[in-house]
Amino acid sequence: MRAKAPIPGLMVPSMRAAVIVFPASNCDRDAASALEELTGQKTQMVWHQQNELPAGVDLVVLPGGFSYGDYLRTGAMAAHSNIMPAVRAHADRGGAVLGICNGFQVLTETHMLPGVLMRNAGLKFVCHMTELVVSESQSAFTRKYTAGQHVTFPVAHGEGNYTADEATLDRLEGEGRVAFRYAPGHNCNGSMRDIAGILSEKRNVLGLMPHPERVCDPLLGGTDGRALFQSLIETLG
Amino acid sequence: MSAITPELVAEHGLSTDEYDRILELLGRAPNLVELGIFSVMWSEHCSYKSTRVHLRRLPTKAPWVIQGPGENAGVVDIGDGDAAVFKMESHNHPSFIEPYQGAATGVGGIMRDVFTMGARPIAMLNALRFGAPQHPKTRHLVSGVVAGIGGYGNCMGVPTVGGEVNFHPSYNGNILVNAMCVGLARADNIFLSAAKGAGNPVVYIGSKTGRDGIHGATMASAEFGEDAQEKRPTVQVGDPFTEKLLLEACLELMATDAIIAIQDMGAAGLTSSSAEMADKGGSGIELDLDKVPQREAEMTAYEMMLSESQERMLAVLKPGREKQAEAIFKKWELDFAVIGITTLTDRLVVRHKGQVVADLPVGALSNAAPLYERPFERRPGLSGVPAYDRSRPLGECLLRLLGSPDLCARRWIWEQYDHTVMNDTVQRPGGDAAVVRIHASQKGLAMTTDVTPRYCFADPFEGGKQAVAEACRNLSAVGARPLAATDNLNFGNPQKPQIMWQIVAAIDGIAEACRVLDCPIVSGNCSLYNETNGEGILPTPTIGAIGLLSDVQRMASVGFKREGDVLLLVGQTMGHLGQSVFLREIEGREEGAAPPVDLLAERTHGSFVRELIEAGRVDTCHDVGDGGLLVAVSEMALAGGIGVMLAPAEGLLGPGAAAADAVAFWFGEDQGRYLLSVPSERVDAILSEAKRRQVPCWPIGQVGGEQLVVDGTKLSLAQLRGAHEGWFPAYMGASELPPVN
Amino acid sequence: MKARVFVTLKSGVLDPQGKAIGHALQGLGFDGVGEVRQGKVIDLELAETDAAKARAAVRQMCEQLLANTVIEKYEIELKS
Amino acid sequence: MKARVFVTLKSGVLDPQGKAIGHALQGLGFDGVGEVRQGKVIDLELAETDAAKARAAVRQMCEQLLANTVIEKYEIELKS
Ligand SMILES: Nc1ncnc2c1ncn2[C@@H]1O[C@H](COP(=O)(O)OP(=O)(O)O)[C@@H](O)[C@H]1O
Ligand SMILES: [Mg+2]
Repeated sequence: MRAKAPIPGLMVPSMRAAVIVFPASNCDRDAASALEELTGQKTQMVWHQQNELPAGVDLVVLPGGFSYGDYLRTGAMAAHSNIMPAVRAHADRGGAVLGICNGFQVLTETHMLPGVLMRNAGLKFVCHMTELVVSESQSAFTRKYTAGQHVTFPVAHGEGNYTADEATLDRLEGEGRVAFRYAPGHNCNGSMRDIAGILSEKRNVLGLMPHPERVCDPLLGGTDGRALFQSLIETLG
Repeated sequence: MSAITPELVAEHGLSTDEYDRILELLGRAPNLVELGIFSVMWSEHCSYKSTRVHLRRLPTKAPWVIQGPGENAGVVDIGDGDAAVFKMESHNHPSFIEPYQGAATGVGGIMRDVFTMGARPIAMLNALRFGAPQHPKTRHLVSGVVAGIGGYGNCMGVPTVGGEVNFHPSYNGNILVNAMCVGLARADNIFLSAAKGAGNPVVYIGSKTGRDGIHGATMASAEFGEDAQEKRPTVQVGDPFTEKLLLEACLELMATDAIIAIQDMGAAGLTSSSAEMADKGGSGIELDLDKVPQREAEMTAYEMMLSESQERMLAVLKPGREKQAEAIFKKWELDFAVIGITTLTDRLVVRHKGQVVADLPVGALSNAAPLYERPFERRPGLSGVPAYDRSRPLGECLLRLLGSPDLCARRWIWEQYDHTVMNDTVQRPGGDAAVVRIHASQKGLAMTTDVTPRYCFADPFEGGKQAVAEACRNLSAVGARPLAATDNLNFGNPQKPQIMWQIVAAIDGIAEACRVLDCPIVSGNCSLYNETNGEGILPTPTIGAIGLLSDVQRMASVGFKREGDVLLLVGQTMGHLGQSVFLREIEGREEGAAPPVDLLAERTHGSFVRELIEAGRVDTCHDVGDGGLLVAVSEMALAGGIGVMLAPAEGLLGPGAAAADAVAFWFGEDQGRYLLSVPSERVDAILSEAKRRQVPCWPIGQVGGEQLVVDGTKLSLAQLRGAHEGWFPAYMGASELPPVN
Repeated sequence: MKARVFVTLKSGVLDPQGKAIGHALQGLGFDGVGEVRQGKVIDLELAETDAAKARAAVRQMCEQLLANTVIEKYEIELKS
Repeated sequence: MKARVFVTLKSGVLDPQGKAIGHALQGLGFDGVGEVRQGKVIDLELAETDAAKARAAVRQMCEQLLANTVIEKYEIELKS
């Protein structure tokens, strides 16, 4: 990968990020380059067979893709990878974990986040820009957004239909853990209560179906995703 | 081993003459394994026996061409040490039999062709032709093919960024699925398939071998009959997960210097990959089938040699590098086995259970394969100016055209494809050409697939020209310089002189256009015998072309961007309605001459437009294609969400055109035309430059408002959008089948 | 009447899912797992009360929709 | 020994796929089809010959991997 200078005018951040690579992850590079562009620092790529995270990592990203071909259930096999105990331990220590798309599916399969992501209600893969509402700005991931703000991120998934029992949903809402919702009329997969992304109890784990890393460059159709990474940089840097 | 009977020979798709030739070459009768090997190597699919003599007429060279036809994919230099590697391939028959898996494995196959050259795939396109929408099978085929393409490509993490779709009854029993892959490599690290040198290990990588698609290669060359349903061969099932691992593992191995040659196992898997590698390297190969990783018990030599199991590669390594390579494939959890060695002889020797089961001269399989100059029957192109109703109301016609199966929006399709993964898609589906940025650079590759089968039917020569011209036009319209093309020639039975003429004339048309437009053919694929019960498909020589943008910031797109812009029309309008969509959809007839293609005009108009875009003077451009001017204008309005007031000057219908009439002006399909939307203060300079370069160019309207206004007719954007976006979801919404998996 | 339909890949047809599941089970330390194949099970509630008629109808459903008979086979189980 | 595992959605969990199949069957003219649910069937070959041990092992496989017990239930059938 050719090196790219960080965006001028940004503070020099020191957040260190690692992206986990599962077999058939395919947004790993996208996440890494979005992070590199914003932090100006090399992102560590961590192979799923490793047992430990690199020392000093602040943020662990579980990227999008089709880990293990999405066979059996999305995220099911990746949840049992060698690296996952280390990711869980990192989260237990309060470290930040961001699961995007397939990464979100892995997080639910490990029960680091509640609920499941079922097949899209329309039964088809959907790839398009989607309007979201930031429902919660009180988190390391969303502090640079304002609550209620509308943002546009792309979705690209076949199984993003967020499903949980009523009690779980009530609890998520009651505790302010629904980070992103599909804006009215934009629920592209049938998710309950329009949920697009949720936080863990300790608010240091975020899983979301839409792809913030694909909207960090104006040439790609927007920059609404930047604030998510900048929130992390500000918090963890 | 069983004796070779005439029936057995016929079942292998070999003619008696061909079999006699085998006897002569060998000086003995082949055994069954050898017969199987000959049958696939001499099939139309592998040997191009009907087309080879004609394909030689295609221009294949240019200073920027690194690798022309003959390898797994073509390679062109795109500067800074980067190379673009691309090819298109058909998976027509398998997709008709099993649309999901057929299309999926088509995608997998073309990707392997590209990454076997050392390139990482960066974009996919798909050119699809289905039967009439009302045909009972069509909806199921559309749904399965689209799901299959998405299922494989999405999992691979390669964006599917473009393509085309047509519906026509001639494809009722014979759909076309042409997939194109574009990859990125370093120009100094391209891998070829020549197994040079003796004593080098031959290694097998990827998935295990099963009894998949045995006879696939011969099937791809056989005409369908009524009983196609019964004779269903085992179709291959794709495993994109394994392919993704194979891709990463191959690229990792390619970063070492362990490889001498590598080739994917496509049609006729082990047979064609080993024979072709030996042939190109001028060496022999010995294979030991006992070492081949096998999925099923008791596989015979015949089955292993002819299996078309997917996600497999064959490589020749430098001696002593086996361990290093094996470690890489172990890491990616793929099968790896040394299954043979290259030799000094010119023979392909196959052993199984200690016996030699085949021993053939490599040359007999390749060079000595039959080559036919099949007779063809020259036929002049259709002619005549069709009659039509000149008083048709424009607005009503426009709405019907925008909502017709061939012109309506393809959103239903491309939204099932991940078209933004890899973070470089700077122009998404829906425009003229897709544009993919070269990662972490300013450069971009534009890509498109084009052909207008109804023109090719009316006049294969003009139609061949038109396919290339339209591809180049789509590239120029985004501001890219056309670099090179790949051709996927889909035709009926070449043993019929009328069909052979279509092939010969289309190739001549393509060749001439490629020459004039400086766009050599660097790879291609032929799919013949696309017939059902003796009825051929419309001749469909699909052209896939790529172009280069030096700065993706200066790229044009189709949507109107500013109120107040002036809409300029580039190119001559003659009101050509022969073979137009208007004639078919509104008048209910398919007749007349195909629109003539003036290649020199294409060239000048193309450079004029492209240079304006490159100079940053134009950012909004659309070529005028199917459906004509009014359809193209509507597409610009819809993409930008801004209306337009059309007011062309009198007399824009060119000299020689029939009496000026609105229908011909707005719906004629004259070639070589573009629409530009330009801020008013730039118009004069552009017009005078056009004049200086002798490019016809006129203002025809002004951008603004929320309506399209033409000749006193007003249509709201919402009305246009309803028509354009409505057809596909409504048609597919009535789907009787949920997606396959 | 209830019908349960099993739709599985014909033998010999590659089953990428089954393969991956087998692999994953091995990785989890389950020894002695041989071939794994994955299929679909479809449960239907039927108004029909006659078993023979129900079976015939379900067979038709399989041929027309539930199974992709190019690569899949099916079995039908009825329970009343 | 062979094991067949059925993984199906717990009752109450919405099954869009089953619904789509039901809808499609109706569209094809099959009357009297009530609720349709789709699940998975996983066939395993096991080296284990003791039924009780085999069942215990398969139950573990289900809990750990084959089913997501948040929404799915499973049944195990053994055949020797
Ligand atoms: N099968 C497909 N997959 C992806 N994109 C498609 C497909 N078919 C058409 N498109 C896209 O829809 C747009 C319109 O297609 P088309 O009318 O064929 O364009 P043009 O007339 O410029 O060649 C293009 O951007 C094309 O890439
Ligand atoms: Mg175009």
